[in-house]
Amino acid sequence: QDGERLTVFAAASTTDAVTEVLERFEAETGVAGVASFASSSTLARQIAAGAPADVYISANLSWMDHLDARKALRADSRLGLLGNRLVLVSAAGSGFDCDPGAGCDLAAALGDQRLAVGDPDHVPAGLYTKQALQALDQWESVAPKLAPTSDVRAALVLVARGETPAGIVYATDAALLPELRVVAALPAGSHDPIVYPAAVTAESAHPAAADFLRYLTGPEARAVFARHGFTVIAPPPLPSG
Amino acid sequence: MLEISVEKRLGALSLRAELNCPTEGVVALFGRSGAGKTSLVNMLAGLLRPDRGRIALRGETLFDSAAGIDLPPHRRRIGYVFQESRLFPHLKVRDNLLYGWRRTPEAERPIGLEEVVALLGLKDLLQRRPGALSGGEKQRVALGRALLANPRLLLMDEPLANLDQARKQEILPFVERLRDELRLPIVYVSHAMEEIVRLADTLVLVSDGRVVASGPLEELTSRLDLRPLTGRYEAGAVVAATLARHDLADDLSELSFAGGLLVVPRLDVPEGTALRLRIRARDVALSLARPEGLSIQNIFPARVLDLGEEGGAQLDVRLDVGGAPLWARITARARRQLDLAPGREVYALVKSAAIDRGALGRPAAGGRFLDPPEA
Amino acid sequence: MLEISVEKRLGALSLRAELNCPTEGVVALFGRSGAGKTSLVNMLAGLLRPDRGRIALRGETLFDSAAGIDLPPHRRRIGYVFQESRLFPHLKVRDNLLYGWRRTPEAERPIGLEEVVALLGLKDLLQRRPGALSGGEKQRVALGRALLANPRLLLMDEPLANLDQARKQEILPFVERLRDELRLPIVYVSHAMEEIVRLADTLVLVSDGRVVASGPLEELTSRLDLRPLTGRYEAGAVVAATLARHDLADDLSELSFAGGLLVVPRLDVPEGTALRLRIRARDVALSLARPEGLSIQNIFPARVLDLGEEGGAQLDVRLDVGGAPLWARITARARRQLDLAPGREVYALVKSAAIDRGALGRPAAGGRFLDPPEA
Amino acid sequence: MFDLTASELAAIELSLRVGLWSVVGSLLPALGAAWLLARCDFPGKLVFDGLVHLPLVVPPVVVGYLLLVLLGRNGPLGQLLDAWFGITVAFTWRGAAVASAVMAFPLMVRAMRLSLEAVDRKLEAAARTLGAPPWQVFATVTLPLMAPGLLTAAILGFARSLGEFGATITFVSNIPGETRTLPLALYTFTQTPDGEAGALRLAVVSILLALVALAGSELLARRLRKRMAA
Amino acid sequence: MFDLTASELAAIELSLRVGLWSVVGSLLPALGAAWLLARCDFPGKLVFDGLVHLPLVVPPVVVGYLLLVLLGRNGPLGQLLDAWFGITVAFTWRGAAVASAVMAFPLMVRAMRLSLEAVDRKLEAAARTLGAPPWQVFATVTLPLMAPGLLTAAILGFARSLGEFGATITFVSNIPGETRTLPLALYTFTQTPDGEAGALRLAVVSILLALVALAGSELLARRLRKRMAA
Ligand SMILES: Nc1ncnc2c1ncn2[C@@H]1O[C@H](COP(=O)(O)OP(=O)(O)OP(=O)(O)O)[C@@H](O)[C@H]1O
Ligand SMILES: Nc1ncnc2c1ncn2[C@@H]1O[C@H](COP(=O)(O)OP(=O)(O)OP(=O)(O)O)[C@@H](O)[C@H]1O
Ligand code: MOO
Ligand SMILES: [Mg+2]
Ligand SMILES: [Mg+2]
Repeated sequence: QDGERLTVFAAASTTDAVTEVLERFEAETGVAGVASFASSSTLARQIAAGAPADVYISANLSWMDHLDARKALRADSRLGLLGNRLVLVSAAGSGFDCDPGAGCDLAAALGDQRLAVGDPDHVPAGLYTKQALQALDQWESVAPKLAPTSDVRAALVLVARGETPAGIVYATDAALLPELRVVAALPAGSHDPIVYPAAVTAESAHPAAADFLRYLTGPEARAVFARHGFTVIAPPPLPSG
Repeated sequence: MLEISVEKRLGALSLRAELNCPTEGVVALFGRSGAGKTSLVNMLAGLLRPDRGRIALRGETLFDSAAGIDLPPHRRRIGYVFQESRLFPHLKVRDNLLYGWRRTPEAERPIGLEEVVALLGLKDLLQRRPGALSGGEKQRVALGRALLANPRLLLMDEPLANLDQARKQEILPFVERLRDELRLPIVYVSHAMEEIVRLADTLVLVSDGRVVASGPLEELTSRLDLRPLTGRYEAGAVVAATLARHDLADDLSELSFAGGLLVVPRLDVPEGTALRLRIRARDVALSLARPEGLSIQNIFPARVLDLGEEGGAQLDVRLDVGGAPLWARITARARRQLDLAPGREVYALVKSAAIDRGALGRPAAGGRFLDPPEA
Repeated sequence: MLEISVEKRLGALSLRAELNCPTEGVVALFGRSGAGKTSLVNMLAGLLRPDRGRIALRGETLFDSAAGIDLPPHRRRIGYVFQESRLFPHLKVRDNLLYGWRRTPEAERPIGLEEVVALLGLKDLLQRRPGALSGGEKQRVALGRALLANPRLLLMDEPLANLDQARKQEILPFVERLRDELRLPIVYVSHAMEEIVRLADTLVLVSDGRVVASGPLEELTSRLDLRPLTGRYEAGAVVAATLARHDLADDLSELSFAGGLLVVPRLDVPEGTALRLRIRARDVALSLARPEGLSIQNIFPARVLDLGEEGGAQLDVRLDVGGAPLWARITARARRQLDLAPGREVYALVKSAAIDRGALGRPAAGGRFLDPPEA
Repeated sequence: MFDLTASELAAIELSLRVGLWSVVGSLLPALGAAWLLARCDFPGKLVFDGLVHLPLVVPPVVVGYLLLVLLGRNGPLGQLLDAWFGITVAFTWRGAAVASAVMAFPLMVRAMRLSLEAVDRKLEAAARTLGAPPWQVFATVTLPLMAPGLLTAAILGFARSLGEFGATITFVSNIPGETRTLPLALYTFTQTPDGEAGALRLAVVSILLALVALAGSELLARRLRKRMAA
Repeated sequence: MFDLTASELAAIELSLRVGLWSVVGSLLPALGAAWLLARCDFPGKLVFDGLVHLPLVVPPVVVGYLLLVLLGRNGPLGQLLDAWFGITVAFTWRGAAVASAVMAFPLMVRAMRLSLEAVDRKLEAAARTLGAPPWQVFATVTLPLMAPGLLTAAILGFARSLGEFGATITFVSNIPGETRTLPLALYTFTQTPDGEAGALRLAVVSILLALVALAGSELLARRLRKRMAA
């Protein structure tokens, strides 16, 4: 069956978008596909252990590098697929307001409360947040007030429930919960560009794997990703043939 | 006075017991397995709640369904010695003994640890754990534990059933001491007629959840209509006697009773002690003339009072021996041969060897009261 | 022949037993609690492994530490009836009964379910679960279950200890039937001398992990030196007799034995039946002249053979009654008064009422062998 | 609320299958471990007891990772299984069952051990004197007497399996129709906007399933016990 | 390998503290639940039994989420706790202890219930006839007799706490020094490509801790039992 179904391992934060893209791909090409969503690290380890994945979409450069170094990716298939932005969110009804990019002292705005973020030790969104706050010279003051979570979703829940007055997440994540309000976007230049890389795995024998990777950069997929808040940074595919 | 009038549905058995009996000495409950003895005793202790009825002890109502009274077990001051001893395995013997004592107001502690330890011979056991005791030792500790809680009534539910003969003999004298020295009223459940005969003053026969009969032990055990319940265990007469003299040469004791001097193997009590003797009907033979040259030592002139129901091979003859009662069991054929009839003068032959310690009971002599005697 | 020579350390007790006894009839193990009876029986069954020694049954070695033989319990074909019955609670009575039978090769099934059901009166119980049985019923089922496994020897470890008198009386006849009708050799452990006397042919006295004495029951119970172990339970003589005649009018039976005719309350066996009577020493009195007008029915001319050890209030006199042995227990004083000495002619007075069913044993008459008799 | 979609139904079906097989598959090993712990004395018993408890003590993700290392396609045991029996557990529902089984193992062993310790060894001795060799004693006496405990162990294992998330997703990933069990489907819902309702629905379903299983087993165990005692 | 860093030592210390308090804090409620299940009959007992088992059945993350909803700053119970006692559990080690306690609850109740059911009620009756009112009977007879079971429950709870991950991270997040317990620190290691060595180190530490606790309790329980039986 694995030979027939295209299996995509995709970072959990892309769940919605990738599911939709897969459906469209199937509608267009007749190739059925399934996706396994988990944290990028889990998926990377599984691919390293021989998981039957054809395509890997990671939210995390280092895990893609990890697989690259182990020759677990099909040579030259890797591409930087998606981009994202960091935003400061708060609960819809809260009065929290602060734009660190505009010089607002985030630590002061938090008071004795905490800031929900992906764990800056390993969650990509957290790593970028740390870079941004360092660039904005606020890291020292905010670091002791973090509530680091294991995935973005958990951070969102904290904010939505008012456990923390604010959180820093990807723009795409902010859409997950309707109870959230984007307070401010962090300056794009304050951190490395956010990149979701994608690649075909070395073990993949599926004839459509490369096609799917190419499809991801195509116009239909671009539209879907855009609708979910991603920017597609990969260049559109060359006309095939 | 102990008044019981209760009803209780227990699985297939519907217990419905009426009982009024004195709370002096030992009241024995006897009946076959499943008759409801334990259930009855549990109701007394407050461990089992009757469906309906009333229980009163010395005028105090312990339970009354109509009046909505149900004194909880820990306020009844009724001691309980169970068949399985139920010592607390996590406490040393000493702490087991003191468990109830510590919960008794100081003013109401008639006896202390030392006394009970001395009474029951527990000195060497105090620091041990129940797990390291033999069955007999366990029961002695359980007895002591119950005593130290200052009960006004002691329940004993087949306390010796799990013990072998030797252990039984080890415990019985202690129970007798409670009865005689502490004058503690005891309700004693047993299957073993020999224990009951040795200990009890009052017998309560329980059958199928009913109290079938209750009254003085001697009376009930000699009632022929109750024989199916009391068992083949021999009827007999109880005779009050005093230890007149020890005959050290022959190792005998002479007991004086209304009918004369009775000779028995030497008893370990001082001269002058008042005793209660049980002489079983089957150990008494009759003779028309005073026999000579017989090994039987005890020969008393007697008058036939009446003769028991006939219809079997044997019958019991009630005798008057100088004012004391005596029973003799003889065959119907012997009755015919001797032409026995009420009023006839005969000789009663009592084999001394047939009087054993088990037939001895000492009426309470002195001793202290754990509770004021009944009004 | 049952040969045991084992050593085993058991906590504080070091068991070291030597025993050779016939495997016919009932071998009773008697001894106080903790003496090692159960341990001994468990070794026989293979449930407890001796540290050293040898056990052989009818020439077959079951265990031999030197030879490295240890037949596992399921290959020993030794039935075992435990004190607590140990019925399988998840199986109906019927399946309990058949548990061992199904594991016996067809050729070696001497009896079937119907037979055992009839023998033990289990018909109404077959579809019930053990939980719904009374104690007596449980033991009957346990007995049947052991029988159906076709044992060549049956062990019974205090099988009646947990039962009341009535239940005991309910079971004992069944054990007698095994002994008499099936001729199944039985090793019977009991504390109750009355059971042992009723059932056993051979008595083994166990004390402190040692076999102190073993031999015919009558011999051991009348040996004065063993009295501390056998207990005060009366010594007596065992007499072979035949039921001569029933006297329906007086409801008596006359038994003929070497000494003459003995009259007892009517027995429920046909005339001509061979019987074994036990006459306790304490129920026999002596007279120098033939007494007249006495209620005692059984009076036999006898010759004094010898007199037991003196030193107490009482002593036992061994008599010869027309060739049969008889014991009389009298006081030392009576002995002096009657001037008894070996060779003296006297009359032995046996109170008929003192001979009860418990003193009766039928020597095995007919019946089938579960196993070929010993070579 | 209970209009379950096809993929939700698939997750439920899968969870039931995984739970069932994880219980079935671990019954024997758990019984063996319980036997060793209850009946045998051997050097290292305490360590063995500790090992049995490992899945309780270590975070599920770590257990999943260890399983991946051992039983993955390239793992030593995984390769053996493949070569000898042609069984692949990695990234299949079988693997999910293995993960559940491992996580439930300590609970099952514990329940079985207790019930084994409660079996009256005197009844076993009785069976031996009736001619039953040891294995028959086990099959006809010990096992039936343990029945309530076995039942408890099975249901406990099944219930635990219904909640197993970390080890499963780490070991066999989150592949719809193959390894996306109820808890994984629930997780996936939480990763999508508007997934709340779906997540709640699945949470309720899994709680109901577990309650039914627990209550059913409790009632059955009571019956079994009563039958043996009454 | 056992050169633990300061932050790892902090995680270990924290885990021990959390484990200890989670056990201490849940002893009484677990005892109460065990009592209800073992000794009382009431309508809805099966449902109550099911509720007690919930944390076993539901994915830990869901439990963490529920805790957040109930005990968070804005949760109804959380606000009560804050207003009445000034206690904040959200984002504190206390919250981690609560999460552990909840996850361990079913195991502890189970162990206590079994030991409570094994207490001979005849001994309690005996104590009553000796003048002890019910609460004294409980304190002086029931509880001491349950001791081995209580010990087992405590250690089981502690061991479970050493492995608790999902509920903790969801409820109180992963704050170094405050809520980053051993499993969370371990998890953090597993999330970085070169974290294996650190993960392994911490896994070994937590296994050792659990083994020591389990073995110690086993030995102690054996002693207790022997003292009471011998
Ligand atoms: N809780 C109960 N539920 C149902 N039946 C009960 C209960 N308690 C006792 N019984 C039944 O009531 C009857 C009387 O029991 P009880 O224990 O009082 O008898 P007993 O005379 O003490 O018997 P034994 O001599 O065997 O101790 C028995 O048939 C028993 O099965
Ligand atoms: N497994 C064991 N470990 C230690 N001691 C034991 C063991 N089994 C038996 N004993 C001890 O060996 C002695 C003999 O026990 P056994 O059960 O054989 O005696 P018994 O004669 O059958 O006693 P009872 O009449 O009470 O049944 C006892 O003191 C007992 O405590
Ligand atoms: O999608 Mo991630 O790897 O949980 O940030
Ligand atoms: Mg009773
Ligand atoms: Mg024994």
